[in-house]
Amino acid sequence: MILFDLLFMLLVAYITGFLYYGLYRNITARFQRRLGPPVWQSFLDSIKFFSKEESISHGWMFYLGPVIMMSGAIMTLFFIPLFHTGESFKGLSSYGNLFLVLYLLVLGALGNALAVGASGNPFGVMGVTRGLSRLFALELPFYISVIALISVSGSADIVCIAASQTEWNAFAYPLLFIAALFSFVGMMGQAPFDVVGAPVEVYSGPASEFSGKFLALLMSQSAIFTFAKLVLMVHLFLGGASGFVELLAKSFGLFLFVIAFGAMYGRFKTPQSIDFLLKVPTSIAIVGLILATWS
Amino acid sequence: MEFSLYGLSDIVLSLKVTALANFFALLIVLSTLTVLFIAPNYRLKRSFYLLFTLLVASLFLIVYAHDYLLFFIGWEVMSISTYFLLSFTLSKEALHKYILFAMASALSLFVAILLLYSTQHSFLYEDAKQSYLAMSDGVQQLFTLFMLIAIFIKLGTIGFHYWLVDAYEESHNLFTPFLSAMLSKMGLYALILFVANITQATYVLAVMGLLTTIIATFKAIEQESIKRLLAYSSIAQLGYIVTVLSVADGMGGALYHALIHTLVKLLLFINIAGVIYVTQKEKLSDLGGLIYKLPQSFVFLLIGIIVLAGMPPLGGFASKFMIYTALLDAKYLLLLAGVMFSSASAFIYVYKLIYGIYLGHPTHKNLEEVKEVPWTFLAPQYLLASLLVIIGTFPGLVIPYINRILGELNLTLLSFETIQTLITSYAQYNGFVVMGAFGGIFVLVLMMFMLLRSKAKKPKNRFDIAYCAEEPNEATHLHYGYSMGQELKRVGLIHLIAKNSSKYFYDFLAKQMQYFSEVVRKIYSGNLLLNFNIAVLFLIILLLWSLK
Amino acid sequence: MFEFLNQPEVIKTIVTLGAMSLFFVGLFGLLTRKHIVKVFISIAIMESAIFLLFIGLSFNREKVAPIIDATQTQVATMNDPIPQAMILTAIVIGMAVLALGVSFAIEYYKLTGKTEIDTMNEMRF
Amino acid sequence: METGFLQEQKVLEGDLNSENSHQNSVDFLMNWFRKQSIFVLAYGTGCGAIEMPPTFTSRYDAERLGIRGAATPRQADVIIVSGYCSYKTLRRIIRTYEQMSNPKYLLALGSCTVNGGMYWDSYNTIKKLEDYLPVDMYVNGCMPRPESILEGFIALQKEIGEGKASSWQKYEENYEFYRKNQEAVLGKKVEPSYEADWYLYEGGL
Amino acid sequence: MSSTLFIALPLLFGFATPLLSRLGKNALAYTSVLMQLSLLGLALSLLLAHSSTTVELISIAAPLGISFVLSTASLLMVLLFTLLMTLFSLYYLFQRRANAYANESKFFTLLNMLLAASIGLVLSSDIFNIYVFFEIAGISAYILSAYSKTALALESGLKYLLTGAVASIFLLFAIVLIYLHVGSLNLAVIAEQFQLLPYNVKLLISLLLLIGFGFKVEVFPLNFWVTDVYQGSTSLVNALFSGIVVKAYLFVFFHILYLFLPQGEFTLFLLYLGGVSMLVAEVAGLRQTNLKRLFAYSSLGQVALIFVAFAMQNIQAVQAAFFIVIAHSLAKFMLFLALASLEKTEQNMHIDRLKQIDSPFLMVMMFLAMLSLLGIPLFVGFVGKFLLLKSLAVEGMLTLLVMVVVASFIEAIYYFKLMGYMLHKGTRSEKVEVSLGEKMIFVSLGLSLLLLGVFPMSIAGFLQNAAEVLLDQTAYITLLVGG
Repeated sequence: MILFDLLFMLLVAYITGFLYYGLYRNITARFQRRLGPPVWQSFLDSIKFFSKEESISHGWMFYLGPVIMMSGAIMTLFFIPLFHTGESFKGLSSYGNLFLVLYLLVLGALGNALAVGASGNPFGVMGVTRGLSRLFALELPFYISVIALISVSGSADIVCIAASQTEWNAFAYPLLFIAALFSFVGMMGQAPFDVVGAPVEVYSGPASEFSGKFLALLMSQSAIFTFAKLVLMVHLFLGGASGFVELLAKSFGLFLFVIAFGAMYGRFKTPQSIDFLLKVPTSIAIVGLILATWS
Repeated sequence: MEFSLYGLSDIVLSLKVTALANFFALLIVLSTLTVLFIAPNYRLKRSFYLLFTLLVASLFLIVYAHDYLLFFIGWEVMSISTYFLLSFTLSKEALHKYILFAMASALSLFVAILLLYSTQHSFLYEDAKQSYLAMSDGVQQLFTLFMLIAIFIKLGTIGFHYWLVDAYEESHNLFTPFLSAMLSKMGLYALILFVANITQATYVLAVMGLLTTIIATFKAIEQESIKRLLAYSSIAQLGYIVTVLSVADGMGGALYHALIHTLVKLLLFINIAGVIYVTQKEKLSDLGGLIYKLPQSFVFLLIGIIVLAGMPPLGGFASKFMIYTALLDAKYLLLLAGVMFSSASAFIYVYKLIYGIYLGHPTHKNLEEVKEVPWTFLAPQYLLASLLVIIGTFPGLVIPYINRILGELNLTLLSFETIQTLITSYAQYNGFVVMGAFGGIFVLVLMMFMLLRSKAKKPKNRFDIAYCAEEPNEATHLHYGYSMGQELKRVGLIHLIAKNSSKYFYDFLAKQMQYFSEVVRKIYSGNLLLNFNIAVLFLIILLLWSLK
Repeated sequence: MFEFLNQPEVIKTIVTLGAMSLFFVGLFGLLTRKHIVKVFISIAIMESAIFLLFIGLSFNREKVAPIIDATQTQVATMNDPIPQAMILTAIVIGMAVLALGVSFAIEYYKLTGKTEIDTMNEMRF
Repeated sequence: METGFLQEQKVLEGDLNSENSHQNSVDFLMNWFRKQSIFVLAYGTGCGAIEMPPTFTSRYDAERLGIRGAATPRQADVIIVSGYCSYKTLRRIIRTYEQMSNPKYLLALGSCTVNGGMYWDSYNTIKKLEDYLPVDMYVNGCMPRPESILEGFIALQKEIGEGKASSWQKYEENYEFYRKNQEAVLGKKVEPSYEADWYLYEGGL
Repeated sequence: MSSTLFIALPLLFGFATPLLSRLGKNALAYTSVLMQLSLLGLALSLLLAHSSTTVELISIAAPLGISFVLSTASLLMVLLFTLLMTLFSLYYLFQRRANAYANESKFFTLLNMLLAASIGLVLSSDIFNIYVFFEIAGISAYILSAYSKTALALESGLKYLLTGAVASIFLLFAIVLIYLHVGSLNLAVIAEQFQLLPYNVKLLISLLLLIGFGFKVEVFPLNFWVTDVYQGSTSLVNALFSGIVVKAYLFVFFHILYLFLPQGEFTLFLLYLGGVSMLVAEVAGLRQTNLKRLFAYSSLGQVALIFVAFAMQNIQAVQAAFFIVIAHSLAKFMLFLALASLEKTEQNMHIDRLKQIDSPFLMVMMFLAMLSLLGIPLFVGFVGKFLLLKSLAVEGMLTLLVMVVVASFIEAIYYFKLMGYMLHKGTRSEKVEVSLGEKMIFVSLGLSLLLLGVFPMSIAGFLQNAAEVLLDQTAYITLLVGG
């Protein structure tokens, strides 16, 4: 039964993720006053890369990198419940907790970073460096918000946090939400925090050495991972979800906001983004935490 | 076992086997055995082993002592034997730095225990609390100050770590694992005794711990020498423990993390020792691309850094989880955020470490000819890595033992159901499921991935990389990431950490001391006339003073 | 005319004042003179001051010399012999020390040509 | 009735979906996917590169056809040789081409790639790209407007869909020929110093 | 009779040296060893047979006489002195540095005078005798200091002599005042009547005694000569100065102090004087590069530590003081002998030369001595320092405790600097040969440091007894006067 659940979750995440990605490209195109590709274009891209005749592998660590990243994404997905009510589609969330999920969020990226290092491509490592440098600043406001939520709801279990919201956390603790959103934009790889894979500057960064099926796997994991992150945010701040419609609506709304945000802003340099994240969102988060837990 | 010392009936000393002592003794045995395993690779003098034995004996004395006098004796003997052990490789300056801090630590411990003795006339741990309470407020603060200085120097808490980094960097590769795994743990043991028996200096520990973790992490990111990097990492890891000891129920997490840190630092330093043994290079900028030459070592370092970074599913996450929930329980939320922040920053140096050594391109010709390290290096790594994996899979395995210690210290026990799970009031974590799920998913994805039609082909040489259509060659600078983190200095807040160093403070202190000495020794000018005058002046002052 | 001088109190005062002024003369010399021989002389003056003080204060005109013979058997009427013995010893010792010091000074002068004690600071700090 | 670029889109898509033959179903499927998704290496080799940005951005929006840029040769399907090609550039083009993974396609712009064009007597440009690398599609014009480039892409997509665009196989089969020509221009110690790996293939992982 | 022997025998031997030196080339060295051994044996036999304090009187007339008191405390000092002298004679025998002391017989005369005077100081119960021994010790020390007749040696001799002369004047002044007011020279009698004197007289006498002895016990503003003397004298002689002479002065000063000097605020003043001396000495030594002078500063610090311990005036602290006396005597003796062994070519060693010297044995021995001086556990130095600090803590003198600890830390700085030089990795050019006999002496000294440190209980009872006796004022008075 649980296997069925997991499989279903994976399927939903895969489809929704690619759908969202298609929509993302489409909507971004509209922002830029162009038509944009069809909604399933990302899916087509990934299948195309899967079907490449050959792909270059720089040894076993390189080979395993995308696999680890994929496993990390799937793990993240499995440890986040789809719905906070009912019995089904909880995944493995009862065996884990929010701290675990916070770490799983970076597990895949780190695994992949090893592969990038093993490839020997300096541009890839440059991208990884940027990513890691940005990572801690990115996480800090998010951590603070999450800690505040855990403390307020009295549990580090995602289901409990989602269920404990009488009104949405986003409205109950707007400052925390705003701070977490900044981080979330960065986690989604959106401008202004998208310096990691900047194609013109660092040759598409960590991905620069991945070809063929490796790239395809990365694309698929990105889709799944995006969905997982959205679900996490929905559970933490948007009152959770008890059905597919609610989940999709909330997550898509969030997604729409993120891409709109990304489409509107230019790109920060690495030190700029760290500086910004350490100053503005972190301050907001700290104020939010104090307001939320002051009693 | 109680007895008196020096034929003085008023000093009662005692050796006692407690669960806490056993815990640390176990770590000592483990460290000693693993370290001795790699010893045959080095040609060491007999005096080295003699001193090492003395050191281990003093560690046991520290651990099993049940009063502060024996503890202090062990502490001093440890410091001195370490001094002579370090003297085999350390430069004069580093050695001097080490011993000055060690002496400062020992002497402030001495003052502290004497203050403790002054009220109840007992050195025993049981009486420590009463002795402390019997002091006046000012003396209490003085006592806490001296005690914490002693402990912080041993732990290398930030501000007191000036000696530690150089000592780690220059110490013998055989001795570094022991230094990091055991000697700093003795500081921890002292801190645990202090917190459990006397008083929990909450704010001091919290602030110092947090500063330590954050500053040391960013300092570690800057380093280019492997051992320096790991030294700062040690400091940061111990900072977590100091932080968690500041809260009421932090002891469990602290002990857990102490165990994990001992294992992982042994693993990492032995691994590094192996790499240095085969390559003779100690700088990240001189290494690189060793992954296919030393595949086993690579895997062990990988396991090590996963644990160090606190990533699930290995043991590192379990201990971090305990620390986090302890802080959460105490509602030290910003502290928790700070700790998690530094934990996230640790990813950078962890990656830098593994990249600089194993990934990327070899920076020297002779790196392409090295062979896998001898089995004597690998065998202890197998042991330690499997221990870490087992603890990661069954994180509840050590809880009963920790509970026994906590029970002995009259602290709240950790909840325990099965060996697979860690349960706290906030959440639970099932290591077995996480490990199983990760393993299962990984294998499934890998299998499906391998079944794909697309051929994975291997480039003929390592220069076949996407490099903006240019053709790199031997002379091209391709090993990039070893200087990772330098750009962080452009961020104002981090620049502040990178720019400042306790070095400046201690240099200033030393300079002032020298000036002072220069002034004072002018008294001994060799001019009798002057000195007779001084003497008579002294007499006159005395007369006036007594006639007042 | 100077009969009052025979009173023991007056004698003791004079001796005390005289010895003390001598002592301070010596002390002054010790503290201000640089020449080694002058320093020795100052020391000798200080010593003599103390000898004078002691002898002067312990000597009693009423009593006789402490020599026990057929006529003198009453110890109570004798002067105390110990101060004199002590001072004799001290004079001998002081003499020896001064002689030794002068011999050192001569040897030192032969080697270095220095006579002032404030320049004898080959060893310092 | 759509107007403007929406109408154009319809026309182009209609052209794309023409039927093809002589492929088994797996190949057909694969080729269909490849046709729908084309990653073009963002590498301006000559003067014609100036026409590429408008092609890919809002005005002409190649992405609606599934055509988008890729930064590295590892991820690209198509490389565009945009106009004249000096020896110096050729060296880079060859390296980049060999780093792309199969299947890969080469699109040549302008007359210079056909016969040297106005550089027919230049001492340092090649005259005929076909001698050095296999070309799937030429787009004429000096320079071709973005419309023409899109036209060329659509034609390429059509060929891919029919399984006809197989220049990469041609390159592998006639490697000695191409190699000889390359060495004739670039010298015996021709870069890339590594050998084309598939040529001495040793097996993958 | 036996306690007189301690003074008579060395004096006898000392004045017989010109005759003995005629007997043969090494006769003097051997007979000296024999003589010292017999003294040591005598002291040991006294220790074994000893039950209570004994008084010995050399009578002149019925009320007058010179009395020696052999108590546990003074026996301890005598034992220490004879032991060190024995080792010194043995070292001299083994080292064979005849050329450094061309006129051996004179040298031995002076040595024995020094020993006799030191023992005399410890044993005398008569304040004028103390003055006489004070001077004898002084004179022999001046000559020993200037013995090699180089410019430095003469300078140090002169300085020593001048300060000694001034000190003796002050002491004599004090004695004169005491006699004028009390009418007796016997310590016990003085002690009985001293408290009855007017305040101003007591004060003046105390200050004069403090100044007189202050020069000799090396407290802060009066210790300026010490470093020069140590630097100018040979290391061999320094070993005796720091091992024996200072200890004798310290002992007698505090003996007198306990007996009749005012208590209370004065004691507190002495304590802080000791603390300040220690700090000043250690700070001044911090940048010293001349080894002998460095050890002199260290001696100043250690002596100040003993001063503090004695000034505490309770049994535990005095016991601690005895421990430190033993520890410091043995360790400094060892260090200076080691320095003498190293100094074969050059008299004034710069610390840089420690990098050149290739003699692992001497290095290890010096490590042992230094660690003991620093008060590292397992060495006897620790026991003394620990007991002292413990009693400071118990008395609540926290400022002083911190002062002592800070001074110890500063001492550690320069001692570990020395060790750093000794552990310096690099080529070592100067090989120093150490003969088997010398090795035996060093090993026995080092072992005694270690053994006493590990098993201090073997002597702790004896020392405690000594401390009790030394502090017990009434017993001393009844013994001498009432008995």
